[in-house]
Amino acid sequence: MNALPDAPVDASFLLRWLDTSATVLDREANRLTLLDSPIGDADHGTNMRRGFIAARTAVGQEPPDTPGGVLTAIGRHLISTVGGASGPLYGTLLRRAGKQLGDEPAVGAERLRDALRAGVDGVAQLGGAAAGDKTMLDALLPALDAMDTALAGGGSTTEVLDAAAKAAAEGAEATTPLRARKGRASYLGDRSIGHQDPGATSSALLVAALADTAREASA
Amino acid sequence: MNALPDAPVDASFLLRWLDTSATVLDREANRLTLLDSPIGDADHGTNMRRGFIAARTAVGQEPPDTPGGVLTAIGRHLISTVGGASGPLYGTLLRRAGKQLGDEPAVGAERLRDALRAGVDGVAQLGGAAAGDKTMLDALLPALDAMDTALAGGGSTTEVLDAAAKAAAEGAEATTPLRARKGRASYLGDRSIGHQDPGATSSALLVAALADTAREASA
Amino acid sequence: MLINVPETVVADALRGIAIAHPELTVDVERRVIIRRGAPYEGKVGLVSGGGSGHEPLHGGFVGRGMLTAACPGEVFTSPVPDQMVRAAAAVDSGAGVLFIVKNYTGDVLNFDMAAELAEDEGVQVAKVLVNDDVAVTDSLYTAGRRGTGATLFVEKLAGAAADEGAPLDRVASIARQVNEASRSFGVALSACSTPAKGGPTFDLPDGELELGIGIHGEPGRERRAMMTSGEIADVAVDAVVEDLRPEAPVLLLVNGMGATPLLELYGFSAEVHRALTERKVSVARTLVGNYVTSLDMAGASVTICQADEELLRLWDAPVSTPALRWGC
Amino acid sequence: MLINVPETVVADALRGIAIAHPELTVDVERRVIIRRGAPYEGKVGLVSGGGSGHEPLHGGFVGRGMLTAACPGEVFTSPVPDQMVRAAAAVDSGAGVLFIVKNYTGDVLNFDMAAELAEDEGVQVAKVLVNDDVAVTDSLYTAGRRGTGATLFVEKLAGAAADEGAPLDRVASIARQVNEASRSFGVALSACSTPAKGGPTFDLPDGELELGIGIHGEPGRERRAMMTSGEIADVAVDAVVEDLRPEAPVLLLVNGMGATPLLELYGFSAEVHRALTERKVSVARTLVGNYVTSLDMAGASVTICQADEELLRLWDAPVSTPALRWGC
Ligand SMILES: Nc1ncnc2c1ncn2[C@@H]1O[C@H](COP(=O)(O)OP(=O)(O)O)[C@@H](O)[C@H]1O
Ligand SMILES: Nc1ncnc2c1ncn2[C@@H]1O[C@H](COP(=O)(O)OP(=O)(O)O)[C@@H](O)[C@H]1O
Ligand SMILES: [Mg+2]
Ligand SMILES: [Mg+2]
Ligand SMILES: [Mg+2]
Ligand SMILES: [Mg+2]
Repeated sequence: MNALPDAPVDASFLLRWLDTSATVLDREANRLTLLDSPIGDADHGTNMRRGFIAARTAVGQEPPDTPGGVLTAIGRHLISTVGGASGPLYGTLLRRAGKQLGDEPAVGAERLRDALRAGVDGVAQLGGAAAGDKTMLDALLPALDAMDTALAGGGSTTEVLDAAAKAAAEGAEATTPLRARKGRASYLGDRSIGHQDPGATSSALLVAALADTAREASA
Repeated sequence: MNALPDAPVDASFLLRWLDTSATVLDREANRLTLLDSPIGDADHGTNMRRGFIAARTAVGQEPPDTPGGVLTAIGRHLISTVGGASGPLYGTLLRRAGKQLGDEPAVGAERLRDALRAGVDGVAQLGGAAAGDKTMLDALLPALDAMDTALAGGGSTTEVLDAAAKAAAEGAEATTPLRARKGRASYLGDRSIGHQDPGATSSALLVAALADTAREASA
Repeated sequence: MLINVPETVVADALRGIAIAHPELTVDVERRVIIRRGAPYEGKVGLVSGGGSGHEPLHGGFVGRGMLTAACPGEVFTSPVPDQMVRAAAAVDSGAGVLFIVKNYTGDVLNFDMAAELAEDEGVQVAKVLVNDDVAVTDSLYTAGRRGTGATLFVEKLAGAAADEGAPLDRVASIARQVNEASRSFGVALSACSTPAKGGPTFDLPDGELELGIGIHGEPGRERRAMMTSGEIADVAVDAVVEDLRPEAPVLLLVNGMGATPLLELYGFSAEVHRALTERKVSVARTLVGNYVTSLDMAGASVTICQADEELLRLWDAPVSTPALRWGC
Repeated sequence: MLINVPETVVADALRGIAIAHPELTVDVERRVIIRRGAPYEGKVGLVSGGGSGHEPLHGGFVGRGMLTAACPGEVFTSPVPDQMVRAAAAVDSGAGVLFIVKNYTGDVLNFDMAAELAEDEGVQVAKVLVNDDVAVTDSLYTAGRRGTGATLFVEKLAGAAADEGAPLDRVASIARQVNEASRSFGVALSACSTPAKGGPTFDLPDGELELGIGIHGEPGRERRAMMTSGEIADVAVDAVVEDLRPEAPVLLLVNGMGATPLLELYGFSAEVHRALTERKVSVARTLVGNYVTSLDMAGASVTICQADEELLRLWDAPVSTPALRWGC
């Protein structure tokens, strides 16, 4: 456990997260599209890049002043620009999370976890997928569980999000041996086995961006 | 100069030539099509095979009893079955040659040469090509010249046709460095240089089949 | 690829469609293609859409007797709800709007969101899900059967009903009937190349083919050594006939995936016809062409739709769109 | 390839065309596609043909307001005279027959022979040679310019004149006027594969293209590194405009070679339109699609035809064929 002060999750924090996410997705777009190629339709990277770059521009122009407002705005823009399965799913995740935060000006790791949990529940509800179906949930659910554990252990925001990032990355990797049961990859049946899920991979990148934002804030 | 007796060129001779030609073209069809690929439209082999196999069947059913009749009939069937540039050209060659022979029951090498000369003139007239234009004429014209020389030297039919076959083969090979000025290959301009002309190659095969027929007849 | 940059492929195409088809209103910015003159008084509006790369589906089917509007997404990416909301508002005459949605997670989610938003704006919306692809078997463990070739049948037949002035519930029930009476099966002889990826979406060596493909460049359920046109027709016809077991004459669509020459497609359609006849299925109408494509994929799909008298009448009804036109 | 064996490709396709198009009479044995009901009393018959592999050209253009008959040869091989003689006899009402011949040695020779034979049988025959391809430059040292995209313009406009009852010399002179007013330029992004060869007719590495191609899978005059759609449009438009120097609005055909997705082709057509406008050429009508193809070749061609009032009227006149239909 390090001794750095805990960075508050406020509007500025999430705007920096958006900026980092857009940059990371821009850089990783080709890899995500390549992952979406053998078991999908080769567009996940371009979808995510398009959406996050558009959201960064739009949200940056009139930035909301609460963390809930920022997440809701990003979610709305993702829905309007991503398309595909991931657009409504990520859009719903962030909108639900944002709504859950209400208009509080700043929150700690616990409230953030609760909001993300609500968002991820929204994804499960909308898409009908469960853990092990080889979707983004297989990165997101482990991330939430890791946050629970880290919070129970009294970790700082940075530590909690680091744990989440690690679990999300592991969860994404662990999709490789799975047989897809939702989304396009499911059409392939057993042939979906042996490929990492692109949506789980982008989820891991987004959670990692959260951890990076926290680390930089507390540095 | 060998001492074999001179085989007369009669209907049976030319029917055997047709049979040999159809067999050779069937075997060499792929090579001719491959030659027609870089500088043409990849069909010369299938065109020639289709035409000569059809002609063999059709002419074989009601074989004419004069060499002129056989050539005219083959020519007519080629026109009706080959298509492309080579159909009318080869068809005209054989029809003109056949007409030139009239209804003589059998001829020698000199009359055969005259008939072929008339046929090749027909090709030049119909297609408007000249020596050096990278067409079948570049095999046919040297073959005629070689017949002239061999006849002047008093050669037998076999010897005359062997000389023709040799000259046609050399003529076909000599088309490689030429720039095409007629037919499809001409569209390529300088890019036609470096490829052997498919029509000259099939002409060389047909002349070689004449020589083979003569050699077998006199064996 | 004959493109400028991947990012502008859809917008560039929309500019081209606008020039070539003055009978359509093309909103390049908002990505909606609308039949000129819409809304049509008293008539139900038909809105469809989906990822781009399947042309002429859907934009090429906008016009009299078929769609009133189409919403093209990015290549192989469902459109966003804003497009369908805009299209619904533009074509609703008060008689309501039918959303024709191919069954893909992305399309379903985005059209669902759009329907909610459009209804909030006072448009009555009905939805039909097209899921005709028999290659997707265990639908319990998948996202369910995909919408492929039958989309053309649904758009044509529901469009004819709407053109006749049928009310929304009737147009929707015809659309559902057509979907339920339709089955498809597709085969790829090559993968397709998306602008984003810049190369083939999967590796398919020469001399092999994929059976049971969708229309998004995804590989099929099974890879086999190359078969003849007749053998492929037998496999495809078996798949659709065993699943549908038609008891009436069928509408037949022999559809090219994009790069299959018409010469080959017509030859294949003769084999499909033979295979159907051998299985005692009679064919009432035959349509052959590249209609529901997958960019430059080589291959074909077979769709049949069991047709009663009314569906046959609706099939023969006038249609006037860029890609399908007869009777007027 | 989606075929049975190379030898039956054309016959298989003709069987498929017969099934899909009951409005055509297809003689599979003799390889002639005839508009049902021909000969049409008092009307000039239009007969075209050429190698197969360019579908829908020519069979897809048989019908009201366009061709009366088409003669498909083997793949990329001119038809034989017997086919055109048969077609001429079938469509001649006594008003005579126009042969529309693309300028290739094989087509010219076979149609010439057919014309002689048909005339022997009492049919009055006129011929028009289509040679619109500006990529063939020094025509003194070649077989002359090739017939490509302008064939569609000639068949449509002469067909409309024949449909109106114009006499043979008039139909022929319109056909010649259209050819003289037309120019084309084509580009390949991939070679095509013929059934006979079983593979690509030439090697074109990814990232390179061929400029100035014909429609028989032959390579072009020049190979270049890949260019954008806009750059290709500039090259093609320069080539046709500099050669024609049109002084009136043009008909524009943006034609796909077979495997170019419509999505890309529409985007390319927007660039062609831009390039023409920049060069002060105004476009009266635009047609975009895969019409004069080269099997599964990826690429496109641009054809313009300078149109006076009469040609515009003939262009807009009703046409009803499998591949081109409007106004009826
Ligand atoms: N029903 C679902 N629930 C949760 N996630 C899903 C579902 N369907 C798909 N996904 C996720 O979406 C990703 C694909 O997104 P993307 O490629 O952008 O959309 P599309 O599949 O429409 O092309 C998958 O890798 C998967 O993680
Ligand atoms: N004008 C011509 N005169 C003589 N021979 C010609 C002429 N044009 C083409 N040829 C010959 O025809 C051959 C091509 O025949 P083929 O491939 O069967 O016909 P096509 O060119 O119509 O496909 C060429 O290789 C050439 O030898
Ligand atoms: Mg995808
Ligand atoms: Mg050839
Ligand atoms: Mg997608
Ligand atoms: Mg040829």
